[in-house]
Amino acid sequence: MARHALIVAAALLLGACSTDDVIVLRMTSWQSPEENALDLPAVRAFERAHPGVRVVNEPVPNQAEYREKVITNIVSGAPPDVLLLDGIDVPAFVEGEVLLDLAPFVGRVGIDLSWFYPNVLAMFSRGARTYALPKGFSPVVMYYNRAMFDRAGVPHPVDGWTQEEFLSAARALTRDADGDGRPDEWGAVVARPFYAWQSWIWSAGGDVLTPDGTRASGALDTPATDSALTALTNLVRYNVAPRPNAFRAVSGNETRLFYSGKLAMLPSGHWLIPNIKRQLAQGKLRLGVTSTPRVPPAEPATPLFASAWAVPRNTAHRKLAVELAAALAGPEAQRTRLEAGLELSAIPAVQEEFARRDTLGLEPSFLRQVPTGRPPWGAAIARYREVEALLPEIIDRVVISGESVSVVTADVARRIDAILAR
Amino acid sequence: MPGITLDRLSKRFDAGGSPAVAALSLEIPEGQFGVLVGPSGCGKTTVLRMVAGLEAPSSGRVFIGRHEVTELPPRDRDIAMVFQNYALYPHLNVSENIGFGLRMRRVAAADAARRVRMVAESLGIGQLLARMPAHLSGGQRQRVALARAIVREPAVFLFDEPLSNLDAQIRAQTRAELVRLQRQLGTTVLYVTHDQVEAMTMATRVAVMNAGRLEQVAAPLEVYQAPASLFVASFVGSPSINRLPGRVSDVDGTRRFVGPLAVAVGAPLLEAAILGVRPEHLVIGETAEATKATVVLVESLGPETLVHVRFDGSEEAVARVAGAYSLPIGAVVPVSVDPRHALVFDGMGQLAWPGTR
Amino acid sequence: MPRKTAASGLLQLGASAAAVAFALVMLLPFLWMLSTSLMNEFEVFSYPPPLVPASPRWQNYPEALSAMPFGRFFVNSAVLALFTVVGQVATGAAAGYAFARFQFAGRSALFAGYLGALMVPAIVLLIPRFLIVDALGGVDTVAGLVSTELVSAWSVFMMRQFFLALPRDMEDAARIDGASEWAVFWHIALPLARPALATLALFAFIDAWKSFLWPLVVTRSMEQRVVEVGVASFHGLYYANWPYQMAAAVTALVPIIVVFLLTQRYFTRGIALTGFK
Amino acid sequence: MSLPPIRLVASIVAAGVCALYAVVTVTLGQHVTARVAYARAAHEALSVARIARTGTVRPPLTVAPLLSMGSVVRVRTELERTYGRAVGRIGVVDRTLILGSGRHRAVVVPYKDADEWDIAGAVALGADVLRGVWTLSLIAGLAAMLACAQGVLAARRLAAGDAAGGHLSAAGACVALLLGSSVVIVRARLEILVASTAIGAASDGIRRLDPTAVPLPSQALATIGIFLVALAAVAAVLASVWMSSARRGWTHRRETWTAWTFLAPSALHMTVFTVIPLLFTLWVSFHDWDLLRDRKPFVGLANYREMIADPVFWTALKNTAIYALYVPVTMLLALGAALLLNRPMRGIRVLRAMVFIPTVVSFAAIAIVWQWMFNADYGLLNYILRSVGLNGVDWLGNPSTALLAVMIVSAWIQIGYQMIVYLAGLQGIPTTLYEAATLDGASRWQRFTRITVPLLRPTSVYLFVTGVIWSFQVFTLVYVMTEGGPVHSTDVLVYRIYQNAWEFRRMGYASAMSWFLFALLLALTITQWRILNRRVEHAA
Repeated sequence: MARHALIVAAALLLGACSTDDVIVLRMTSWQSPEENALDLPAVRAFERAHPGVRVVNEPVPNQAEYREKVITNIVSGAPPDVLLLDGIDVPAFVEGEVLLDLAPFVGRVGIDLSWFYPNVLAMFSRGARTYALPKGFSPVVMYYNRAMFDRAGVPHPVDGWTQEEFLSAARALTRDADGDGRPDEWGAVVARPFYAWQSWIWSAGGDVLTPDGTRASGALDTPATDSALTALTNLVRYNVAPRPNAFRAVSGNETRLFYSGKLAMLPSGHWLIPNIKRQLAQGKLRLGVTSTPRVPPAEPATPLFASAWAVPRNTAHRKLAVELAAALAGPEAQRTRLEAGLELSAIPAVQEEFARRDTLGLEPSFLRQVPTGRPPWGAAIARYREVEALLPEIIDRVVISGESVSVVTADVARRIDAILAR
Repeated sequence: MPGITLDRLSKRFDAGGSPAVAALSLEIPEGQFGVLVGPSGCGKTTVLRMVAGLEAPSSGRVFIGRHEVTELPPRDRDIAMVFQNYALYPHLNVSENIGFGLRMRRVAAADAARRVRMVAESLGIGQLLARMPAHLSGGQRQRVALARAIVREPAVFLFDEPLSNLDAQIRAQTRAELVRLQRQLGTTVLYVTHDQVEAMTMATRVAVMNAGRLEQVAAPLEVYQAPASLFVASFVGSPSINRLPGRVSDVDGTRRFVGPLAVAVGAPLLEAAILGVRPEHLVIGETAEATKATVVLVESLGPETLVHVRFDGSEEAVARVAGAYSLPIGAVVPVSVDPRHALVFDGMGQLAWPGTR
Repeated sequence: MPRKTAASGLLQLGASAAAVAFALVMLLPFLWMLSTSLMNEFEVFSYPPPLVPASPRWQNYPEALSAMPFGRFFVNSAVLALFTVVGQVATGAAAGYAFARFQFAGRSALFAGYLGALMVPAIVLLIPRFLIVDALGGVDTVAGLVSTELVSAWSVFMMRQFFLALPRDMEDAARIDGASEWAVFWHIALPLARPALATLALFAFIDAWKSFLWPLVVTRSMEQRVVEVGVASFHGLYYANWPYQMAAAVTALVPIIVVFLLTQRYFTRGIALTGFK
Repeated sequence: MSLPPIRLVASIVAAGVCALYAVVTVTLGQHVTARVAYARAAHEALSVARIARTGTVRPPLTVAPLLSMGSVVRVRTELERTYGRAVGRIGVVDRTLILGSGRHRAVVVPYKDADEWDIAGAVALGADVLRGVWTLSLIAGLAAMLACAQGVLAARRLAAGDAAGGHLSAAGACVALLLGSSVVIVRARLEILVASTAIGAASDGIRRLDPTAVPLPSQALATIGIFLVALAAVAAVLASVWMSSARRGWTHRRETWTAWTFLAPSALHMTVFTVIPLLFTLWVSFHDWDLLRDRKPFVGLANYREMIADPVFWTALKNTAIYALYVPVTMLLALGAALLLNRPMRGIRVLRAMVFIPTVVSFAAIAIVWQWMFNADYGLLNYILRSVGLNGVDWLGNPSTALLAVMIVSAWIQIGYQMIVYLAGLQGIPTTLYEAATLDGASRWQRFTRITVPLLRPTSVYLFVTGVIWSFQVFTLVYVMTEGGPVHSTDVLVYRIYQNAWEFRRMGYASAMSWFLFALLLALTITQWRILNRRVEHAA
């Protein structure tokens, strides 16, 4: 009896191998349909190269819901085979031992890690291990409206300009067009989300955390950071930036003001472009890109926000999954993705070639910002989301509640220390 | 046709509160028209609902015929009930309303339809079968409710104040009709009402309830003539019985009630007693034991006249006098009691003379 | 009486005017939505915002709806809604009736338990629920999608309150008429509760139609997605196509409005209840 | 008399319940046994892999040894031959893992090829049948059978009026059921222990063999099973107590029975999809769990302590309480709307639909639209304020008005919903009451206060209680509109919970806050309930 049972078992096992069952690979990402469509050629090519394999694409539009979905899947022990990983999630995923180290395998699927920007790849690597293959990234830069500058007779900013120059430009660009006593064209803006002002702090020689990433006091409450924050929040006090409000950034006023030519300068990433690509191409909007203004002797520095394709350690199809991740992060796929204008390619060769073809004049400027890029704290510290959630409070309390910068930063630093010490 | 027997039936709604019905025993023999009468809130509807099985008794037993049904659900008790507000199913038409019980009992559709039609015709609502209850008058609804009860040919009918929602004229007419119907079907009836007129006119057996207890069970006339208690005496009859406080003592060797009125009685000696006299037994006119009283009000009803008088001790009484009778207000008249109809109640309100049964 | 009629007529007119005004105020944000759905992608970024599009861009609708398999999404949502409505109406009515009508052992404790179920934020139940559905093999299936939605404590509570307000005499009459408890429920209580059932069905439908996170988490492939997820898809992390999103959102409203208009006659025309105490 | 049928039904039901319990127990026992076998196989496979890597053993690459019970086998060549598909198929087959049937079963654990690149083979292990844990399963089954018999006996005796005998048998049944349950629980614990040893070894560095490459048979299923069994035991205890209570009559028992049949579907569903998850959440609240790790270290009350010490938590609680104030206001508006729209009037259906639309618009669209309504310079609200001579307000830029703004949107959403409930409630009021009141000379206002308001009380109670509960759970709106800002002025409790659970991946802390919210709402609702009911009594 026992033998018979096992013969049946073996037959099941081996017989299954020879049937025409399709292997299903699941990939997931946070991508709008437009973005997701750009990955499809690479996916289709992969499917053609692997008959019998079907890739089920599970894009989730928003990053919040994406997180919920992926984590739920991981908890239940069945994560997707390939997933898109944000730089900010790397520490937690690595510490949670969720991801497969791709370094031993990439060579066999035709990927050379030296292709990638080292400072981008570094975010997804720990020592010799590489946990994900970058698909693209963006520095935070200062966009400016060329038309507004020209109209106000202000010279266009150049890379490496200072916060003083920035302030005087902002003063010159702010005006009350309809004469109601309130400005309706603004020179600058103070955004609450931290990603928009991290480079401002860095470029002034300040930071939110100490270099080892264990404390905020000693970084957030230093004179350099304080004066950078004072200069930032003073933009509202000097009436060259509109008062910030709490509406979520993605649909916030700043973007609308900037798109409508009512705001001359806006710190943001490459992701600003897709919404206005047509207007740029038609010349309805003339933009320039430059570095975040600095406070000498500090040099401009900007965070690089990147995402990458990763493979969970417990995928049932390790080889196929790595091959798919490689296909999605390969030069061909990155070239296609660039058309969306969402980000820079993580492969310098691809990005430089694209910049040469660029007709809007923006891409070379972006390329110039890359060497000033640093991994954001999120790529290094698992608790960074909690830290970042506290930081808009600084803007709120200084600008809206009128507290002094040093008091607020000291308080916030204390709370961040508590979080990091936990 | 079985009768109804209640054996020490009690109902207590709150664990700590006073019982709504207390150890009530009652028997309605087979084929009788039993009326449970009492003021509102006395527990009579609760009794009816316990008989119906809609309310579970806290203790005691209910028998229909020789079967104990205390634990049976309503549908197994072979009863029908007419509710005070008729409780017609608003979403079913008249025919479906009447036939609902048959449908629940899985009577064949054709048979059911025939019976519904027959009952409806006999109650004169045959032309209403397709109507919805909302489009019926009060009297028509009442008939539909009746038809719904009759059509099932139950062993027992239960009525919960079925006439109280009708206007006076239809009420009198329906009263007679119900009695006729009951005599014709021979079904045992338990009928609950607060209206003593209904009780007196319809019942073959009247049970008077007060505060959850049974005061008296008897034939209607007996209840009237020999009420077991002051409560029954007061509850039955209109105008109500005259109640005159006094005492029973021996005066000159004869046992007498002494109060506003004096009358010879056979009651035991009582320090506190109440003389109960029906208005028609209060005599206005000179007799041997007449007492003077002042006329305070005269109500002429045509065939009879009600004379309200006040005694010295400010007690009042009503006398019923046949025919038209004219007296000026304030006139002083002699008043006496027919000793054959004098009732004496003790301090607890129990009949002391001429003797309870 | 002509004076009284005139006064009451005036009152009626005033009430009607108030009703119209109120409805319009409530509708304002929606009108803005409608207007946005007809703008071109750049118009929505204008500051100050235009109230109406310079020229209505009707093709937003076909373009938005063909950007994703919306036909498929609508079918999925309809299936989810159908199961949800049937499940919640059936279980809600039965349980609500039991709580309103029966005196039974453990009633108050159980009711407290049902009420308690309302008090747990659904977001923390996501993982355990997903684990259970996964263990039962329900991930990425219709069964798994609808399983958690079949019963809702809200509907039980709502039906209980409705039944409490209904007179019991008809039910007693039916019991006397020989109906079993289930027959009383089915033939008498349910028909009388039709306004409540219609309301419950409407709410269950809306709940199902608007549900977002659970369908997103428990389904995998694009083919299993529901309308609400489709609508949200136009609002990516970086790229928001608001006219498309508004067009999809407006379209997604249509079935709900239809269901609303269909069920309205039930919850706005009560059954004429006879013989109330 | 019809007592015999009742007795029969009671017997059948009791037998059914107990038989079901027996089946569940035994099935669960088998399932658990299988998991233990898997864990053991994984463990053994580890040692094989260790040997294979050091090259000391070169097992034959044939199928034959696979067929010998209890031996460990590699089937590398066969799998290599059909490489790509085999890999996929193993994944699927191994999800079920238990091969064979009845007493005869084997467990297959996959392992990686020499480059850790892909699944290259499998280790098969025959399970020891009728030994070890199997005997426990047998005990559970026997206990269940015993419970079954005793339960039937108890039911019969009670039905026959022998309360004492019924008590005795019921107690026996309870003991048997509890015995069965505890056996299952003990077994489950044991099995989890063994499984975790195996997995622990794997993550210790022997990456070649990776039992986690294919997930274990669901641990969740075992958990559910345990809960179900525990629940069955509790239910059995309750049922026995109930059946043996001679205090109440059969009428009461029948009513209880009927009520439970009405409630069973929803109660069962609630148990599986709400109670069990809730208990899971309670368990998590005493642990530290970042979702990505398997480890969930026990931290005792630390999460609760942190919650109490966190000032932002109290701010969020305060905001939540203030936010809930919008409920009564909305109810008044909704009642007004319902009364206005409960009249025959041309186009009334469309008007109702117009009021109702906000309830059904998706949150994403709501957020975008209201952003403009609240815009300080061009928003409609400020336009209205200015047109009546007031100053405009920077609704979302000002901590003192931001919460009010969220409340306004909530009211806008909820009015349509509450109006519908009120409309349905109004239908329950018989027109005859109004007619009677009109005849009695009651004015319009009197009819409203004396008839409409009291008779709508159950509806209002429903709306108020659920409204407050709902308002304490608000989160999506805050999330899409303000993310809690500015300066935490719109930070509410469930947003804190959400953020901690999903953004910060602190499920333990989030669960602790959830349980706090749960307890708070429960207390609040009970208080409301008492007050509302007292008022009902006064009114009556």
